[in-house]
Amino acid sequence: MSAKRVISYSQAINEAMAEEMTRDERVFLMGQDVGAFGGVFGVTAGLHDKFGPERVIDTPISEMFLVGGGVGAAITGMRPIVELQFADFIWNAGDEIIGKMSKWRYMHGGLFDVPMVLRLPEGAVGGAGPEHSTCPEAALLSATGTYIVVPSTPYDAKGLLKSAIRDDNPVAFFEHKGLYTTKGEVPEEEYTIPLGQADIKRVGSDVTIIAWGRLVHHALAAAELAARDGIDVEVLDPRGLRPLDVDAIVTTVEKTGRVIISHEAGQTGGASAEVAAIIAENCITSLEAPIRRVCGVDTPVPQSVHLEQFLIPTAEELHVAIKEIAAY
Amino acid sequence: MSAKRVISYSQAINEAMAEEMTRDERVFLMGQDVGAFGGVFGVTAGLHDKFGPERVIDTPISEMFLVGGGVGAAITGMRPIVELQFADFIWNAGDEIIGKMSKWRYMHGGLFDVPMVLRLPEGAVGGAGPEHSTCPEAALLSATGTYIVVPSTPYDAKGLLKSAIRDDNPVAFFEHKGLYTTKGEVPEEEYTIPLGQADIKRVGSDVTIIAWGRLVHHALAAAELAARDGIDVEVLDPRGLRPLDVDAIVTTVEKTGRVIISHEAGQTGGASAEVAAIIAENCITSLEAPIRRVCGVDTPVPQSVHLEQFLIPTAEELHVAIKEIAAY
Amino acid sequence: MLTPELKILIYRTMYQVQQWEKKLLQFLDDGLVSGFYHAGRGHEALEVASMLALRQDDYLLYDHRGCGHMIAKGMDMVSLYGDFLANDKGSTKGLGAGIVHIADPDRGVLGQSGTLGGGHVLAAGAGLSIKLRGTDQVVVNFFGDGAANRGTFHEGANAAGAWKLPVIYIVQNNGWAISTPVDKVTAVKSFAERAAGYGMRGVSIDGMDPFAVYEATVSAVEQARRGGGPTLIEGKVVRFRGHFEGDPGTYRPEEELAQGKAQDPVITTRARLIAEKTADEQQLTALEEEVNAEVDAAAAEALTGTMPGRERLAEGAYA
Amino acid sequence: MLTPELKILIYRTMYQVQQWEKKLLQFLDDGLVSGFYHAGRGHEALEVASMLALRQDDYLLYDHRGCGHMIAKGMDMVSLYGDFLANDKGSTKGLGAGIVHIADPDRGVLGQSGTLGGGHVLAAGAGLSIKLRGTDQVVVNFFGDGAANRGTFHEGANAAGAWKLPVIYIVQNNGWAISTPVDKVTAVKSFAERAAGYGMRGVSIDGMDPFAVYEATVSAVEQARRGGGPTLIEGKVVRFRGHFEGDPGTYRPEEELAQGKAQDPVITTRARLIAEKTADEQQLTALEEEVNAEVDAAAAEALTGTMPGRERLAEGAYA
Ligand SMILES: Cc1ncc(C[n+]2csc(CCOP(=O)(O)OP(=O)(O)O)c2C)c(N)n1
Ligand SMILES: Cc1ncc(C[n+]2csc(CCOP(=O)(O)OP(=O)(O)O)c2C)c(N)n1
Ligand SMILES: [Mg+2]
Ligand SMILES: [Mg+2]
Repeated sequence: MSAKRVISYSQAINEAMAEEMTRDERVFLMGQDVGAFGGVFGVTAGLHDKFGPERVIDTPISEMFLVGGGVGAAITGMRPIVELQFADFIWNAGDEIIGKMSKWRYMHGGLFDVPMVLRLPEGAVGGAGPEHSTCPEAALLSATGTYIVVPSTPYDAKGLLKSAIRDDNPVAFFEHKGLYTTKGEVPEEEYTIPLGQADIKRVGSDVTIIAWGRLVHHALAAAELAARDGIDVEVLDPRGLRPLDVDAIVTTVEKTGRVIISHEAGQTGGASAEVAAIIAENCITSLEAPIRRVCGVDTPVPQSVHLEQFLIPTAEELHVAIKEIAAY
Repeated sequence: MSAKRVISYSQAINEAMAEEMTRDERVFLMGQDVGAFGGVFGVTAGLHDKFGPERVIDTPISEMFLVGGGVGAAITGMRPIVELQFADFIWNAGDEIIGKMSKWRYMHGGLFDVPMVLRLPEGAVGGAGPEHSTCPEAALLSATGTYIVVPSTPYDAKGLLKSAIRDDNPVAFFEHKGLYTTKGEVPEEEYTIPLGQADIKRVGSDVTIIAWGRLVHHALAAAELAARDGIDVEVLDPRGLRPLDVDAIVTTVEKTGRVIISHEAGQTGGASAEVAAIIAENCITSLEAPIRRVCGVDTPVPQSVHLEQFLIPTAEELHVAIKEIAAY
Repeated sequence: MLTPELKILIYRTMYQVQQWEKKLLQFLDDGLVSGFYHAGRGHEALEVASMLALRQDDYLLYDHRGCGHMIAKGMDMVSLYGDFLANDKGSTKGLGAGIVHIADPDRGVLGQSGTLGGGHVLAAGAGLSIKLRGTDQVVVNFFGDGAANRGTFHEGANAAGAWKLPVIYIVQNNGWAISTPVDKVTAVKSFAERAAGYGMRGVSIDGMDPFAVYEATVSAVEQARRGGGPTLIEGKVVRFRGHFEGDPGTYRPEEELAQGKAQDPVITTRARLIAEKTADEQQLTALEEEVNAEVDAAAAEALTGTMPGRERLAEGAYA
Repeated sequence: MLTPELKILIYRTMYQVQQWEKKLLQFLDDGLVSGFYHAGRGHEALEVASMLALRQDDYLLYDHRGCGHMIAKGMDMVSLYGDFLANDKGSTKGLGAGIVHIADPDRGVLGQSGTLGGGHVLAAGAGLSIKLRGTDQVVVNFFGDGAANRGTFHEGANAAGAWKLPVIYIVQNNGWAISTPVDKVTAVKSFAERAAGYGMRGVSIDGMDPFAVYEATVSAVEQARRGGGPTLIEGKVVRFRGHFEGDPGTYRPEEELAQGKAQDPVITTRARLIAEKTADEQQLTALEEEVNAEVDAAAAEALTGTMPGRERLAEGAYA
């Protein structure tokens, strides 16, 4: 990482696609308004100009075709990147994701690979309402066959997306809409980040917060608040849920003995439960306090921006939890 | 419960529907082949004769219409029971379930109720393959708005289904296909069972197994095996996941201090994780051993009956886990 | 029948819708409304005149584009503003803002599926409910040319056609789905051509002509009420503004847009009423002033609402 | 062109398919195959003759009904039996049994979506892939009258039509979806009527006549190869047996079934070859004996396979 170049999360994703499309002509992109318009969040800007309408394809509003068509293309020699305009729309292509994309390989005896990436802009931002604001990673976690990646920084987003595109398995790539303008260092030189490797975003010794996506940033802010109280917080970002870096989770829990798991999705049935279960199975004796989940409120995301803000765990809420758990 | 009448799980479900359709003329049933044919598993036999084709409706193979149409009917004064032929097909109507059925009330300010029941035959039985054999409860648990009921006995199935039909919220009612012929006592007299109340299927003091659906029976068999070793196993059946009887879970864990959670669905991201997380948050200090999950293998369900059997936790596997955890 | 009174009411309501939206855009500019709004400007004739062919107990499912149908269906303008302002004057009592899920059970306004095309199947279900309950209501489902390509349409339309349900599908074909022109992603020139595949009557009309819209809807409603089954009405309309407020719409050929705007349904209908001598200038001006005052009053009242507290977040998920 | 040799090959393959299935049903009776099988008896003409109009590198997506298309596409009978026997002779090496997910990448057999109609969108995607790769392959997607009502059809057909993808949709209209007659749940008499709504050519043919099937497929293939876009072929066929083995089919009027069986495509085609003097009795009998021997040999070999161990369960989920 020589050159200190700073770009946005959105640009990092764009670069990853551009580089991989240049490298491998089987890679193509399709989605609603991803073409000349550059995507509703601007993430695909310039790709249509660069690669033309055959490789950057504006599609109908047909999510089942988007995903199922991606599978059809993937098993016949292409490597599609499919953008759903909002991550919530996985439900509009549920069987295509769970029944086709995730299972085609296994159920046909391993005779086909399904090398495709589903790009899924997630999260509650700006009042997009109950059907355009969720972080539905846990639904995919409950069914096997698809990798799940959730980057929290521009650096991670680029390196992980490149790996996802090169991987021969289907990958659900969750991009947080609230992070698109977040800036961070991304080297000029090419690099990739292996899927399934957690990253310690902050080293600490007293309490661990395991968080992903946008909540990594809230966790880091909370850690700074806690530092003033003399509590040293470690922030572990699994950067994805499948493959899940169980070793990194166990290691940090063994180190701090106190753990908070935090995500934006509603707490009940969220993926934090899986992390909690893994800890309770593998390193419960290292715990010096109950596991704590600080997650989204269990309610649909309201349309109102005013109410929406109350849904997402804040740094302050995390700070309170840190203090409680440190004092346990 | 005076008369000692023994009927099957399937018949119990059938009776619940017949009684509720008699009681309330707004209740109707639709699904593929639920009419004169009586359903592919025979569960709706006789209802078409009794209530006619207007109230027991054979539908097209259109799962989005089945669920979304149910929502349309429910918000305009009817109380539909919708049968999906296989629980796996929730993915074919993902947005209708998660985005419409579960959220319509909330997102329209509570102005509508969505009183409908989705009957979902689940489980791996007889080689129905990857897309006709899963227990996908966890996917619904990850999104709010719909109750989740999973009966394990004829008695529970009847009483819970009657409550589900009367409830003004949408209810996903998972019926295990492997239990349809299971017999059990069901009184002649009318009764209902409140949603969200766990049931202790076996009282014990050494180890708790929390299990639901078909796995309750494997847990009970395992408990008998363990009894020979002098280990006294309690079997707690939550009978559903939302509302979840957290008190009952905490009570049994505080009593035994050793807990196994067991379901047929694949372990990773399964609903056992949520139960584990609740324990780790609420009564971790009562634990005398790590939490243990004994669940389905994380793989699609193979078509072969020969391989399918290896997927589902057996009483023997549970027995081993009981011994290990008791000895911890 | 298109009586002079009705024609004037149609114009009045279209004008009202336009003014209502104008004020809303001002709220947006003033930062009082957050989130997304998809202006209905250009769609007034189709949204309004179709609704005036309905009864109060008929049902409406709408999409993200405009609020003309809800206003024409009789909803209170205050509650609509309240929803955008996200305060307790709104129909959902502070839950809304942006692409709001406005609803009014008493006026048959059943709400919106934020995932486009979700209404296709709900409409068929509402139609089934009408049939089972034995009333002669109808249900109207609005959607765009983009949403027409969702699979839910196939499933809803097939059930409605097979069972002769009282459903009216109205596709607002404005030629664009955000930046995507209809002919790039759709295999057929007119969506009305798809109706036959569902045993449905299909008509394609000029959605900028409110009287044509009214007649087409009346005929669809009559057919539906007497058990004759569903109709698909394609109204060709023009989206005057960006997809949502904030979209510069640079992808649209200027000429196309200019041509479209020249057909402004509010202006042309006004001129027509005068030309046909259904009303005179003075009468219309008076009516417009009346409407302006109503809109202002509604806006003012809506602004007196209170934003809900945090507790609102958890209300209403369950019955 | 339907040369005499080709006609004989079509008959030979239909006969092979029928004999192959007969033996499979015996395996089922003998308890060697568990799970569900949905017999293709009655569908032979449609499944076989269409496939013989394809090249080896063309693609096939099939559904649960029968295995005629896979055999005609050139798959080894041993591997098909092996899949049903769930042993290592099968194409999926012991994963199958019942409604198996047979596949053969080298012969373009892409597999099956167990959720009906899942293939509609995969086919469009394979068509897109062909277009992007610039080959002149085609993809054929088989489905039933029941699966035709899934929303995936709308989305796949629209994309295929809009982009002129080389897709051939073949609906095997046997009039029943399990116990449900097509006219009770479908708004249209012939599915071919739906094609126009997707800018697609639609033809309805007698699916019991293999030569008509062949001609219709050839014409669809030619159109697809030269970039002319998709075709929908409806073949009217008869399901001779229950929905799956074990279904007594009591819901079907006996007369209807008897009428259907009278059109047995294997028998009528044989008679036609003789009547047309394309082949004589002796020649056909010899050919049939040859096929019988092949089928017996394949069955015998498949039975020598080994059931996989528990470890097979976890293999193949990830690359
Ligand atoms: C299922 C689904 N896919 C995509 C979107 C995102 N989206 C919102 S509006 C829109 C375009 C709609 O076009 P059209 O249906 O023609 O309506 P118009 O905006 O032109 O009135 C899109 C793609 C969505 N809300 N739901
Ligand atoms: C999405 C989905 N819904 C329902 C089913 C259950 N199912 C399997 S076969 C069948 C009937 C199929 O009828 P059709 O498509 O006409 O084919 P046929 O059996 O007549 O060949 C049904 C309902 C399924 N597999 N997938
Ligand atoms: Mg449009
Ligand atoms: Mg059929």
